[in-house]
Amino acid sequence: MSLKNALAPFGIWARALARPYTIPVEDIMRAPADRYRGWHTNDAEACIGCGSCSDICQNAAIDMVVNRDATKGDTGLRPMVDYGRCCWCALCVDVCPSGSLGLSSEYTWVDKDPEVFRYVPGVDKKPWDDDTKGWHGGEWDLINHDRVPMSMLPGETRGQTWAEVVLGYSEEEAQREAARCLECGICTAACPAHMHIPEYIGAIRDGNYEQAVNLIYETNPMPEMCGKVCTRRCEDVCAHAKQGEPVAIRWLKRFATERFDDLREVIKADVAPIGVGKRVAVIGGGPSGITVAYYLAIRGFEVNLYEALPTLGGATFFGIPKYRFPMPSLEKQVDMLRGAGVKLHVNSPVDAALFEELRSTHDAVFIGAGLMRGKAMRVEGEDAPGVVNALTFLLEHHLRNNTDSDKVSKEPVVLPGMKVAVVGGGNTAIDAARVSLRLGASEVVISYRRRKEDMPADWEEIEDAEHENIQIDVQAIPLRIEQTPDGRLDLIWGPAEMVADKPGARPKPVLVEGVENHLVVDRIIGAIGQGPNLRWLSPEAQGTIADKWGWIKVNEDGMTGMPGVFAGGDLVNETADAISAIADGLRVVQGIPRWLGLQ
Amino acid sequence: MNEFVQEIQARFEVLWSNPQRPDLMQIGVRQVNALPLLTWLKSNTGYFILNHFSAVDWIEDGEFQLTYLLTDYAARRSLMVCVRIDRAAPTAESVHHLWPEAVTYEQEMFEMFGISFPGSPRQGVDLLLEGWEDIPPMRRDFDTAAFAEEAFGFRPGRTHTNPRDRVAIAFGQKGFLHDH
Amino acid sequence: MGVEEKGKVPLLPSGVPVGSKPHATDSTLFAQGRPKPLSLDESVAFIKNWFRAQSLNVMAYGTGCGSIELGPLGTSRFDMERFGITGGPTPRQSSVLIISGYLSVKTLKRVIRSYEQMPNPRWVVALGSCTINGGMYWDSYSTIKILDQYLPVDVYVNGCMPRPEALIAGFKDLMDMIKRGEANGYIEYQNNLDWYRANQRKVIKDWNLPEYSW
Amino acid sequence: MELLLQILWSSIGVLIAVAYGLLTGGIVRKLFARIQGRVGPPVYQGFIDLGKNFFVRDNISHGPMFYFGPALRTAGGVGIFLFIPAIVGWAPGENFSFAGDLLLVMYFMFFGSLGMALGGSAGGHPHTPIGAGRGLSQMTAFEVPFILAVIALVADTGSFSVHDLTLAQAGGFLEWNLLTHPFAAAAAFIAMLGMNGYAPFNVVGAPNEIPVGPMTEYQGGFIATLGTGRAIFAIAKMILFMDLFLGGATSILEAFIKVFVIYMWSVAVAAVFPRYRVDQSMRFFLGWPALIGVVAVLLALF
Repeated sequence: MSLKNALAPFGIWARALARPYTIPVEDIMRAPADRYRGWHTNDAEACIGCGSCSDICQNAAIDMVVNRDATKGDTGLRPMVDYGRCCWCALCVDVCPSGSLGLSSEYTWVDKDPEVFRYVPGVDKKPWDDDTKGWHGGEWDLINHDRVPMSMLPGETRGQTWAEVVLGYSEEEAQREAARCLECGICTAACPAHMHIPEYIGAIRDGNYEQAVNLIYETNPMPEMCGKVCTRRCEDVCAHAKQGEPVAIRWLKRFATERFDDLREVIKADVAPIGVGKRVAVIGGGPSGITVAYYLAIRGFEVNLYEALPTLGGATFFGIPKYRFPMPSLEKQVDMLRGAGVKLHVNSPVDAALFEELRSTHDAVFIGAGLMRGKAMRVEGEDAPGVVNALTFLLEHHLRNNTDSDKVSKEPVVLPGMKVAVVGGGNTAIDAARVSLRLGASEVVISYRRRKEDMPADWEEIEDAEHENIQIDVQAIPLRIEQTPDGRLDLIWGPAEMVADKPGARPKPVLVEGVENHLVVDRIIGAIGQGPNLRWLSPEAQGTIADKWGWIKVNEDGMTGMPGVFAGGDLVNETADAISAIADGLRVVQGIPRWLGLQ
Repeated sequence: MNEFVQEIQARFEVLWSNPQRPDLMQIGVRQVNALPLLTWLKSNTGYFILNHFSAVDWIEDGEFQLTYLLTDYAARRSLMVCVRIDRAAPTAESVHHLWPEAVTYEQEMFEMFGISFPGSPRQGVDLLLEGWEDIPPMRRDFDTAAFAEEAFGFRPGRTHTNPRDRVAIAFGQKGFLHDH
Repeated sequence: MGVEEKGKVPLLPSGVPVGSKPHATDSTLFAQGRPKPLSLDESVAFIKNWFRAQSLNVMAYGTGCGSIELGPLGTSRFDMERFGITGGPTPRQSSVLIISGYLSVKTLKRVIRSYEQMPNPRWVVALGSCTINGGMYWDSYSTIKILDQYLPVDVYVNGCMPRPEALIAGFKDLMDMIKRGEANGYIEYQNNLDWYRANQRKVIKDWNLPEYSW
Repeated sequence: MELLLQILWSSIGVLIAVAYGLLTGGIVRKLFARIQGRVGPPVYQGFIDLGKNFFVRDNISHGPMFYFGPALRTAGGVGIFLFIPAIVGWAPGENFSFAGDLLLVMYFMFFGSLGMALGGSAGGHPHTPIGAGRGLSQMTAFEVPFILAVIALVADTGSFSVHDLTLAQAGGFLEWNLLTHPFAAAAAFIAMLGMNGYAPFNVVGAPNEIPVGPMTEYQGGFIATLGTGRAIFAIAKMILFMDLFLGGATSILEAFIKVFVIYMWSVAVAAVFPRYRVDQSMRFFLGWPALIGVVAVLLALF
């Protein structure tokens, strides 16, 4: 040991005069790193209460607690975090489909009471609620926002064929898509029939298709129809829809039902035969009528179903083009009715006398006659030859092509080479346009009063129409129709500008005066809505069950003002879609036994 | 590694072999052959280090698997010797005379799986679980969460509502194919 | 489950229930317009508590992962010694026991023994989620879930694990509580010893601790 | 009457020594902290710790012997202080110095450690005998150079009285034994490092390996008593060194300064060197320091 070695360490005494490294007391609560994961924050208004955070938590730290009323698109639950469990892994943030959950950068919480470390972020006010630092996700997500793409016929070729446009999922695709489901059940609130959506998607994911269709049949006797053409409000509220694409609930239902050629072997009903000896007459073979007939038949009721057209299906038969909903699919569902023992009377329009007879011979009568009257466009020259209503057009077309009915005109309304204009923006307008195209129309134009984003038709339908080279003229208000000297029709329209008259309401189209545009076509199809038509009933009966416009009012059991007469479907609800009609039917399925005192 | 397995096969019956990595081979042997094989490996080959010794519960087969991980540090290769033993009466021969460090593994396995190694010095002496009365906790038929709740309890005052149930109740979800 | 409610309300030596503040924060005092002077007992208690709070000896016993956060407290950056907090090398000379996270049943046995060897007044600081409701180890067969069933906890510092800064905040709170005479877990422990013992014996199956180890 | 007055003065001296010891301890902690880049505790932290230990409610005893440790330790410190002159030539500071006091003081130095060994062992803690054994071993080792240094001084001066030894250096700082007996001073000051129990000779109370050695079972009031004893012991030792080598003090201020400076020697070393094991420290004290002591004795004798 040299002297230098012994003395050198004393040099460290110089440190005694240097500034200490210690953080001063006043700065001790340092701000952490920007992405430090501290206490939870939640935007309680954006949160939808899907419970994904609770499901993924490995420590079972998150409870869903009742915070507000459940609405469509919000379960009314909000996550409550137990900090006696949390380990700040932020899986809950990364999996949050609404992106509302986050972690602030606050990290200090000291208390003598162990019960306080539990709160509902965003609801129980905390000092760190507005902290923008911390971890708020967004850089990556644990959930898959993109749905498995659906394969379709290419747009340029399908205009020449009646083949189904949508090709359907393969098994692998369906399971992959089903695996995206978060199983929160928010969709069931938006579905009018409140179907068991997460359950059957789970069954599809597990490859248990038989269970899946059984779950579907719990509340829907026309799942293949719904799987193809449902308005699918469920997908609008899907938790995935907040930040990405919703789960393809419709395509999954279609996939499950298409797995089986004959569902009669698969569906296992297990209900008490409470209706043995009771007779129910169903007027109208649309979705609501089929629903009532099927579920009452499996309960032992003797059901007579009267349909004016040669085939069942109602609006789903004559309103929906077969490239969307082919006849075999419809036949499959009708077979289920036959299997359940429903007596089908097709080509049997009901008139006032038969109605009275049905009332006297049956314990209950259900009216699901639908909206059979197309609304007029109310423009000058509407009664010119070549101007047809979309409903008439589609009905005539479907009867001609899919039945042996003789109630058809000599030649189709739209002939090859014609130029067709469709007035309207709903699904019916799109259907009429696409059918016209397939009938050989050289050019099809859709003319709509508002903007494209205001169109009530499905955005998928609009896209499909555009892919098929259908022209869409928007903000076009029809003024009058004139006949040109060469026998064609001139649709004169004026441009509209959108005026928002009150906040929140959708803007109204207002005609720009003085400008007139001409659209010269061979056929004009008006598709601006449908209305009820109860003229087949006696005036007294009409007055008892319906208001002066023909809409039927029913009570919570689906019963009209006339005892024993129930109603449902488009005549009753204004949404005018198949799933609402099915929901009406389900209401009556409960209402009739209750009215008959069978429960 | 395959030649080495052939060499073992020449002496002992190798039930199966499974190369996991270029430097890691897994072989399965019968229980009667286990101790002779390990003794031979320890004394006659480079695999004289017992790196790890553990058990796997194959509850479906009614067996435990004992896994001896031996390493040849000179050759930088490892050999996993797997032995299946009966789950109903789990007993295996102790290797503490070959590797003193095996005592702790054997003590732990007795405690966590209930596998007994007769002759192992600290057999039955508590290592981690003092006064354990239930079935050994690493067995797969032991329900940890249920045990934790029963034995320790969780802080009361928490309620959870399943979102699906809440929606179903709020909107009156029903089924019409079955009577519920 | 099945732990019965604590029986009587623990009392301070002066007969005041635990949790009630013994000095001038009572609103009735201010109703008279000025704070009431402290009585002799209260003054002595205040002085005692001030000394106790300004000199804390932390028992050197890391029970879980959180003890890794205790280390930095002694380093130059955080320097807990400037607050009068030092390490207590033996339970006899320690006044603060830090339960740093999960506590296995085996460790609990040692912790109880150590805690009971600490002279009164003594305080328990619980770190992390595990001490509150099991935390990450909520479904573990070998760790306790609710610490206050077995030991009286004076201060919880939440986090998994809490940063050293949070721990300092916890110490500050503990010191304030001691000065106010509110950190009375040790009195609660003595007054409810039977309750604590029953809980401890429930999880420690091979109970071989002395009945009286302080 | 004069005796009673002396007792009064000495009692006040003891109190001042305790206070000064605690303050010095606080300063030392602060210095150590600053060297480590920390702020460190306030300098009055020693008083707070003492008060806090007195206010611990429970004092667990392990029988009558258990009281001996703190009692003997404190008695040793007080004893040293009382029997050497703190301030030479000023009656209140002369204490009870008498002709053979150096021998008594040397005995008192052993006294504390012995008491700790006895009392601590009564606690029954297994760490106690380990710590006590280490402490006594190290003590026997550092006593060798220290005693050799003292023998050298005594041989040169011809008196066992600290008072006389101090007076012999009275003619200014050039007369100090530090300069006149450099070998003895060197041996003694190296021995002091072990005596003070700072690094590198702090394995006795090593808090990391064997919690605080002999004091493992002591708590509360015992620790407070021990702390008092340690404070006065440290000061008393420094006064002894001051008297032996730095010519004593003639005023309180001088005493304070000299004591502090001597204390700093130990601190200066402690702050920068790591710890010796007990066998290493024994080997160290019985090596060069002992040899220097022998040289000092030889120089004094011939």
